[in-house]
Amino acid sequence: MNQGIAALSFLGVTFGIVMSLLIAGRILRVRARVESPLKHRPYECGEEPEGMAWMQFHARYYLVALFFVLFDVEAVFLFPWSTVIRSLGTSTLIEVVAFVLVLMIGWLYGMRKGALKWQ
Amino acid sequence: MTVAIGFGVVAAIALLSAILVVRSPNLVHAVLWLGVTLIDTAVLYGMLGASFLAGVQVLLYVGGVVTLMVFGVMLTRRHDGLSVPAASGSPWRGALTAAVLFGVIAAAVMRSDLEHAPVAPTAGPPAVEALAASSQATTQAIGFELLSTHVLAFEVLSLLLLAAIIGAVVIARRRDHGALDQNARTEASS
Amino acid sequence: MTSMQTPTHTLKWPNPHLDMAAFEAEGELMLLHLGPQHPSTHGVFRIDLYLDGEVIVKAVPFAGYLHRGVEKLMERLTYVQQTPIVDKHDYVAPMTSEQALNVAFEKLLGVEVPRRARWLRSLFAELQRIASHLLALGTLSIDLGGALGGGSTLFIHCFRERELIMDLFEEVTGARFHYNTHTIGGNRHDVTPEWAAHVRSAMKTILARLPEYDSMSIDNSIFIERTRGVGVLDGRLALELGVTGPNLRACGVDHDLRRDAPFHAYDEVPVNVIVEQGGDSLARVLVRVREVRESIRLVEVLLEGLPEGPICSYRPIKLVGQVKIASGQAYAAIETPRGELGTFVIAGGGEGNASPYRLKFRPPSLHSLSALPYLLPGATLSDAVTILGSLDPIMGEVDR
Amino acid sequence: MSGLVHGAVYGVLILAVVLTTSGLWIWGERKFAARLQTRLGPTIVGPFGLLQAVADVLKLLQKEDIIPAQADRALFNLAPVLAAFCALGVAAVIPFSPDVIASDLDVGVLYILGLGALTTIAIFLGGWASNNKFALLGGMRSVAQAISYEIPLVLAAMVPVILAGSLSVSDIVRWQVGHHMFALWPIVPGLPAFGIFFMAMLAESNRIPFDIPEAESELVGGITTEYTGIKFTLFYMAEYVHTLVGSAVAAALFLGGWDGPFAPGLHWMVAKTLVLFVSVYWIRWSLVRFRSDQLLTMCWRYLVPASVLLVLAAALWVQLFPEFL
Repeated sequence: MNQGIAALSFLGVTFGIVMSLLIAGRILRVRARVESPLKHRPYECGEEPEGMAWMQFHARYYLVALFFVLFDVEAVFLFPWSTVIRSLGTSTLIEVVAFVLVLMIGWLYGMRKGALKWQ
Repeated sequence: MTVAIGFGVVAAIALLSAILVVRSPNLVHAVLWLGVTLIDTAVLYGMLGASFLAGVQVLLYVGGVVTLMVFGVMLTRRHDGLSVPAASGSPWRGALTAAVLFGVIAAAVMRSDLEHAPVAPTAGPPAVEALAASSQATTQAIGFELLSTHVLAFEVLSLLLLAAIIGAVVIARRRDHGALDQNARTEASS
Repeated sequence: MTSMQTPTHTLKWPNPHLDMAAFEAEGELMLLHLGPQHPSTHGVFRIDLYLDGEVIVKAVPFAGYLHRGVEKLMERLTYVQQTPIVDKHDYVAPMTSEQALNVAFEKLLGVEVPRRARWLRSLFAELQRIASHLLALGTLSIDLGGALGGGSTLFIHCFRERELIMDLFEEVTGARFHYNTHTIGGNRHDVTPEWAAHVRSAMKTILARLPEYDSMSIDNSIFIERTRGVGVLDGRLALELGVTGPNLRACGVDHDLRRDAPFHAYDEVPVNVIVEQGGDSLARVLVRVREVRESIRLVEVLLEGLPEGPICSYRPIKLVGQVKIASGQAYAAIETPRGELGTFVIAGGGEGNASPYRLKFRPPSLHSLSALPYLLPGATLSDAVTILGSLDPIMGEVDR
Repeated sequence: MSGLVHGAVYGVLILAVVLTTSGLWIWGERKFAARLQTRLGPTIVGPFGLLQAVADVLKLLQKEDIIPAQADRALFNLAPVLAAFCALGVAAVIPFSPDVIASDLDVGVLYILGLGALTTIAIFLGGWASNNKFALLGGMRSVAQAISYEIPLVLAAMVPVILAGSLSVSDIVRWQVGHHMFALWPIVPGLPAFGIFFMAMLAESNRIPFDIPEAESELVGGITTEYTGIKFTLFYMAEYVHTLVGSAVAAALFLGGWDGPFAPGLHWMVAKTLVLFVSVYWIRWSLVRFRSDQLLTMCWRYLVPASVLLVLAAALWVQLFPEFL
């Protein structure tokens, strides 16, 4: 609990430092003498951008995110186990291997179907 | 006293950000407010001494689920500035759902014996009991419980994840089907 | 833009005239302007990319941002005044631009170039080739690795060696870039034995350092991964588009003007033509890297056999309007580091026939760039930069 | 209450050191890169160009603040702050010596990984909020990269956790102090796990050959295309701090942290961190970058299964040969 408070207060200090940098930038920055709408146009190599950048994107990215979440769940379930391996028997190891293997079947399936191929 | 004030602040932030999730006119903003709510929940877990859950909350929900939702938003909608039309359905229906959900959770909380809930495993090898006294009691307790009492659920979970992977791949492949590969593209145009 | 009739047998290549309105994309199509102000367009050049996610569906190149109307200008300038102008075309290999122009004028006038001048021209051309290919490797690696990374390390090392060659040219002509050393009938500056010694030591240095560059480029697994199979150009398509030089030799077409239509001293000094089969970006890099070694060999051979004698057979320059040609036309092409640089000249223009009636260049870079609409579809944005860099275009000669 | 004071005091101390180091490294890297490229590097500002870092930062602070017309202003401003905050915040649980540690969290490893996951969101915001196509492409790419490499990162970090049997970073270091081969022993899970962790760390902190979000030769400035002045500085700083803190985490988890003979623990920890840190930049100035799809393929095809196997190998070793640890 105490350590948690220490971490939070550390994060508070971090936030303070970042904000003070931001404020320093606000104070020191040079203001524009001439305002121009061109200055605020999104950069696209000097050409007029066509359409907004906010647009529908590829399904692949979603798939990557999904794979990430699933493997992250796996890792999260392994973390509590990883701290108590010493006091658990070999039978538990087999259970975990089974758990991981089932997931790796999914991985193999995904690879075989080229789910994470880009082109 | 300090704990009470701390809890008050955290709970207020949680409530506020949760409201903003629902009320935000911009979908990406809504997802990010959800992220704030989830981080706040992590702080709550930390205050309750469940530091492992707090870590998992940030790692999995904020890092993973929010990213997934953001990608989902980018993917599914054709949008101009991602503005969302006014909330669909009647607000009363939503309120009713929320009330029922609250009732269920409250009932569950009331029924469980939190005062005497085991933090460390009650039975197990002596080594585990010794570990339970250490600072990592909750993490190790979870680890031990997961692989002894709830081992079936643990294994079934892997099947669930497998199903999710396969489902995702199948859906993504169906989308791919519509797209033309390079050669087909050329032939179609000539 | 004039609509080009797509030959029927180009079916296996992506269609550069894809109708975007009818195309069904996986995501939403994004029209991205790559250039003119972009770090990797090698000057000012623009490609409009239609992106489906990250994959390019269609690419439309736009040249002309550097257009200076030189060909029109040439109709006003006298023959003597034109050599320093063309130095600015291929600003990475100005020597060869000068040569292409003057060879055409000599052909028009029927002037015989003395043997020593021809050998000197070959020598300059080979030195220029080394410098140009080193720069091509450097800029490609900066495209791959970024200005803040390993790419720039190789880039600056390549520049260091190019600097040696610039010093050699400076010693002869007094200029580092715009030499104006070639003239009708020969050269203006002669070389000395000390200079030859400097060349030999510079070649030795470069040869010793080449393995270092190999280890950072063609022997580096990341570099290979980034270039192998990227932007594969078919030999037949390349011929159809008029692609020449290393880009053509990289697709397995054995073509080099130095051997096939010898000019300068190449009829006396045989050239080993480097050919690669891949047609991809890696093959283009490999051709250039191997050509650097071949050019170093040629430089040594040329230095060894450099004949004595006069270096110019025509009247030395006294007046800008001294060369007057009433009629006739000539086309001369030489093999520059980028391919076939041709000059087509029709005499009889200007006041008193001192200027050409019409002058037309055939810049190799323009033809290389014409392959872009075929190479880019199917590649990703990162590949676009690799492909463009591996074609080694110089906008100065594309736009003129 | 003591936790509050402790965290704040060490926060100020550690962050001051981290920021000064990354600031000085602006000069250091320029000199270092210049030497690799047979140049001199900065020589004008101050002796040996030492004040170059100050000049650079002052220049960046003075820049005009430009926000693109159609940008999402709130998120545009939030992104650099979040990125810098996450990068710096990780330093809380790093034990620089047995005493110099801001917060000895019992789930320190999870804390590190969690903040790393938050960085992903900062990068996405930077790319998305600019409403610039280059920034968006850079953001999407780098989120895909960051989340992919998070899996090998998490699994590789699990190897020392399994060996030491604890999620606390200082516990892991303390365990390594007892085993002078560090977490590199046993070699089978140890050494490759360190390699994968280091690689994934490079990817998470966007360093060449994994610098997809910037990729300035393709994406102009990537996510930072539209950023100027202090906001750009924060992104820039976040990358350096991320690399520095990541090196410290790798040193603590795998290289024994403060463990070492002859010198005080703090010196060892700093030395190990700096060796890793400088080698990151050595790699950066020697290699060209991968393409984003190659990065993802490499991660999912090789690194993910390899790290899963390493975790199982570590568990097997702990179960079968607990006496050979």
